[in-house]
Amino acid sequence: MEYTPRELMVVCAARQIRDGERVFVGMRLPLLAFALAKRTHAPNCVGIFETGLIRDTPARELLYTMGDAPNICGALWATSTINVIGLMAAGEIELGFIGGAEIDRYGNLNTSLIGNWQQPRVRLPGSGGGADIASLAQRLAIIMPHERHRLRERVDFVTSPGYGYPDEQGPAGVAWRQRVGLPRGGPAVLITTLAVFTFDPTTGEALLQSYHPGSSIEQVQEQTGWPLRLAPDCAETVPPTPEELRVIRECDPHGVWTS
Amino acid sequence: MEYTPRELMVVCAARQIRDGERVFVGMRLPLLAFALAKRTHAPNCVGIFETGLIRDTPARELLYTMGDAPNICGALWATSTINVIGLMAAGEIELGFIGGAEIDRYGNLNTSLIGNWQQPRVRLPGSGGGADIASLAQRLAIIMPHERHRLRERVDFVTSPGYGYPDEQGPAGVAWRQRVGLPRGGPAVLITTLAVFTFDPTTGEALLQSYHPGSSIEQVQEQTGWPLRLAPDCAETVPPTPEELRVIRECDPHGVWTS
Amino acid sequence: MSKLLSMTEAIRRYVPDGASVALGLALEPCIPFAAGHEIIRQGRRDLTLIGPISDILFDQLIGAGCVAKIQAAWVGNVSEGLGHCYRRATEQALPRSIVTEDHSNFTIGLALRAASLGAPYIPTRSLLGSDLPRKNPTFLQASSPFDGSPLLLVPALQPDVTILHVQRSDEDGNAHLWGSLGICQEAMLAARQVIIVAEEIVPREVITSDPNRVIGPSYKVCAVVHEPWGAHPSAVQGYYDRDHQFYHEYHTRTRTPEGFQQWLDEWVLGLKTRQEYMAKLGPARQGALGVKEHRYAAPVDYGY
Amino acid sequence: MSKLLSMTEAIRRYVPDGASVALGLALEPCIPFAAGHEIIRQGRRDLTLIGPISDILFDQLIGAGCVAKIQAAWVGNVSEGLGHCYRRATEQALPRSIVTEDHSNFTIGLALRAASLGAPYIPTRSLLGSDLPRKNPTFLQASSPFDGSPLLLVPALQPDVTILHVQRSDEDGNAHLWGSLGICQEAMLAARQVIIVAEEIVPREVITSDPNRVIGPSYKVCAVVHEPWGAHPSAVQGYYDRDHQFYHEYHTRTRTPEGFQQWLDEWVLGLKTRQEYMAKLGPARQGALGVKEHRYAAPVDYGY
Repeated sequence: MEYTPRELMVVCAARQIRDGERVFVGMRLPLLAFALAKRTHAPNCVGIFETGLIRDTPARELLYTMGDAPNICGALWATSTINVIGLMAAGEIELGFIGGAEIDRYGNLNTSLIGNWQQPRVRLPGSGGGADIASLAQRLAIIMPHERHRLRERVDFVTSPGYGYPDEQGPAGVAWRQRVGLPRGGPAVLITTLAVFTFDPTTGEALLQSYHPGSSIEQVQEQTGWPLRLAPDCAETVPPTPEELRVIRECDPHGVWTS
Repeated sequence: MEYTPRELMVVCAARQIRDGERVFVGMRLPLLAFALAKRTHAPNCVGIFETGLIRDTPARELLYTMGDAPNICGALWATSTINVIGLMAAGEIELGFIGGAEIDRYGNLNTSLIGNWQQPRVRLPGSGGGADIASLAQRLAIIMPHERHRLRERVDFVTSPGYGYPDEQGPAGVAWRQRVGLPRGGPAVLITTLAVFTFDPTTGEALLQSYHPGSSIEQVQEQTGWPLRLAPDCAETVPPTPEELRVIRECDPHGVWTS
Repeated sequence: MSKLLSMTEAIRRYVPDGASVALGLALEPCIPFAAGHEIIRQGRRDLTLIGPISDILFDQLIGAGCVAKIQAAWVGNVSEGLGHCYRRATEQALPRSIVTEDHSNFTIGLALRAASLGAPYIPTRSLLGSDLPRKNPTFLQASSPFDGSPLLLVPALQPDVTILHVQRSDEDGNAHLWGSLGICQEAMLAARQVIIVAEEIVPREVITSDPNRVIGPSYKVCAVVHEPWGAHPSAVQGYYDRDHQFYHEYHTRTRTPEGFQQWLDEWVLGLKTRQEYMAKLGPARQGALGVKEHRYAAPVDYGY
Repeated sequence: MSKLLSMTEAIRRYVPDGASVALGLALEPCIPFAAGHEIIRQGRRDLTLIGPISDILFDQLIGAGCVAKIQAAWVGNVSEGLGHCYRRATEQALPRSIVTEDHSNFTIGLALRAASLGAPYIPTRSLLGSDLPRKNPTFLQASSPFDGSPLLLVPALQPDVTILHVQRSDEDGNAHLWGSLGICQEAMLAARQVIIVAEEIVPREVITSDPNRVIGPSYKVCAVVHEPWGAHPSAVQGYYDRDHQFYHEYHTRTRTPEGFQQWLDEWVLGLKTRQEYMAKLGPARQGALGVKEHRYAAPVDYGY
């Protein structure tokens, strides 16, 4: 069955959601991933949205923004933004999704600016809730287009902390997060248009976990700004099942987010 | 016209409310004082209740507690306790009312315990919102029965800070409040069953402002645990007007709080 | 998934000896008396009670010997004054000694708010110069790192379980609360687990029709108990009024330990369930407290 | 006392040059576009804009040269991506340079929450290790006085004026807001003054029938503006849907300064009032965005 790169990304994202988990859902593809997981392997997952919403059912219509009217109707709770991010700060959210313009080998994300801090070449929109999700969720899933200028050795600005950097006080990874005072978390997975990466928590480095059907390790390396390290069980990404594709296309029949 | 001591106290309390002010209303007599002020000289005052309410009309029935159903109906806002005390912390509440079991010459109030801190002779209920009101309102009005064991040279425990005490760093009064870090405020008036005291903000000391009809300076002194200082214009308390009494009796027809 | 349990079962499972329990959080209304009475009947011990102004439920739990520690702003009888059991416990260690960590209404709310935000503490200028910070060892006085001014740091407080009495809930614990709110939401968000006691169990659609009125996330709810009149003698807006006379009788009858024990036997230990309690209260008294005039909220359209 | 004013008068009186203005606080819905457009028409200068995720209203105010500083978590076009005017201002100082103090959604909410509690700051562990605290000079990194752990201290932020678009208000500014709330309440409580823009002006009794739904204290409200469709192209739950196409067109047309100027002439400067704007939008488009299916909240009884 044919599918688009974004459909595969939605499938990979949905597979990160375990049944019963509380998931901080971001915009666009994560909205679809939540809906897909909910209707397949994770019927008891709960979605939290930074506009102040909690849902245990997907919205009945395609969402352009998480504050759209269909996302309010049927919500279990509609409250203040700091109430829901507060739950995450208190450690109650298992998984968070974010995107980014740039990422580096340690999973640090940049959505703030490219170039010089004071006089940036490109000013990006900023954190939104991204830096909060990266700081506070128990596990982080990152979704991005895979282009060489986006997957860099080191980002110009760390908006959303991943596993930091090695420095005189110790390595990157979980140790770095503890050093700077982050309470938990760190990137669990990076899902791109070409591949899926996991992370080695002791070094903080991205590991190529799988390359998408039609891609290859070589092609992924070509589009990645750091020398790849492979996960021991690196393999081809398991493609979407017909059932997964059917659900995605029910949610986004016109391919607004997945074409 | 005959009136009870408590009716006079309600009248004295109501007179503290200026038109248009935001008033943090306590239990019992202040509930009546708010209603009286509202219906007489301060039609635009607004009442704030620590259960999380704002009203600009008195409740249509007598209240036993500020959380009673008639106090909710007709409220302008029913919200969280910390939202309304937060407004006071931010400096937005002009006047607050509290009561107390004990007070001293510097307006420090005790509602916590009598005797030894670790093994008190009498354990009182505690602060409630009293310490917050005393700390955070722009002006504080205190209402108490006048008995010698209640108006003491020094209280056993300062629950709600008044003007503190003179110490090696300076005098009591506004200077003390600044020293300890209180953002504003201090007792403006103490209304008792026998008298009305105001306070000298530079020394923090209570001044006998007026003695109630039927009482006298001597009688007040007898029931007061510190040597009285008189306000320059100390005089007899202006008795309730018939109109004031009429309104109070409409609000509390059976004398639940005023008999 | 239904979380409906009997009160007996909910208390047995989720309020163990030694637990910290937040209750009576709406201040005077919606006090979960039925839950408190079941705690007493099950002989729970060494509890820490957390609350703002707490009314006579705290006094009863203290008198029954369930309590080791109080973290609250006020303990007594709101419309009558002192709480006799609280006095006996703190003055004479009867039936046992209790530790009190005194708060104000603001600081207990801030402590729960801090926990709800995952913040280790919230700073305030309230209570500076009061003796409360000197007596309560959980507070810390410090200077502001911004301008050096004195501050009171109120540390986050996370109850093991928060018990909330609400007007209506679905079986999963999605609940509507209205009227006086006090620090109910802060205590729900701060808690590890929540027991919802509801006047009515309603279909999920009733709750989701108005998600702004929901008190907090149902994933925190471990038990939902259907207990009509479970907050008597406190009020529940739209359901029944406060029974002022009941507070007065309690105040009068509990002046002595013997009087308290008789009261407890009569109203708690001698009754197995809330149904028996309500039968004892009688239909006339219920009728007198019931709603005389409905006052419905203006319609709100969530449509699109 | 009625505080009803025209939008022109409300902006003239309460949004002076140099003011700090919080708006767009419900995130994507209820953005006060009509108020923003009037600010542009009156040529206001040197404003500080405060918000969480901010949608294209911030971009428009920046492009029109009204803004000196941004204190926000995100500036762009939520459904389309980047904001072209924001990029031109920050990259090329066109039409002028602006200062940006970057927040996250949590920290901007905490900053307003701190102000609402009279707290000088609220500590958090969010953003530790991020470069945001290094770039935003208002943040302070410090150790917890309780356990020495690293903390980010988010200082209180008090807007001069908060502009809220709501479903309904009375003439005094007692207002009901429902649906997505974002950080509206925090921003209202933190602000020195508040402008309420309402779809409907209703009698006081409609508001007081449901005091739990009121967004904040009306004594803070300096002006109430009756402006139906005043939030278009954002959504207002129960009134109209989000006009996604409008955001797309804005994104496409504003890629160049000339394109932005044409768009601004057409949709803001060339129109005197919101009525003219709505006439230009046309009844067909309004109809397409209107409510197709009403979904009323379940009844709530405040009676006793």
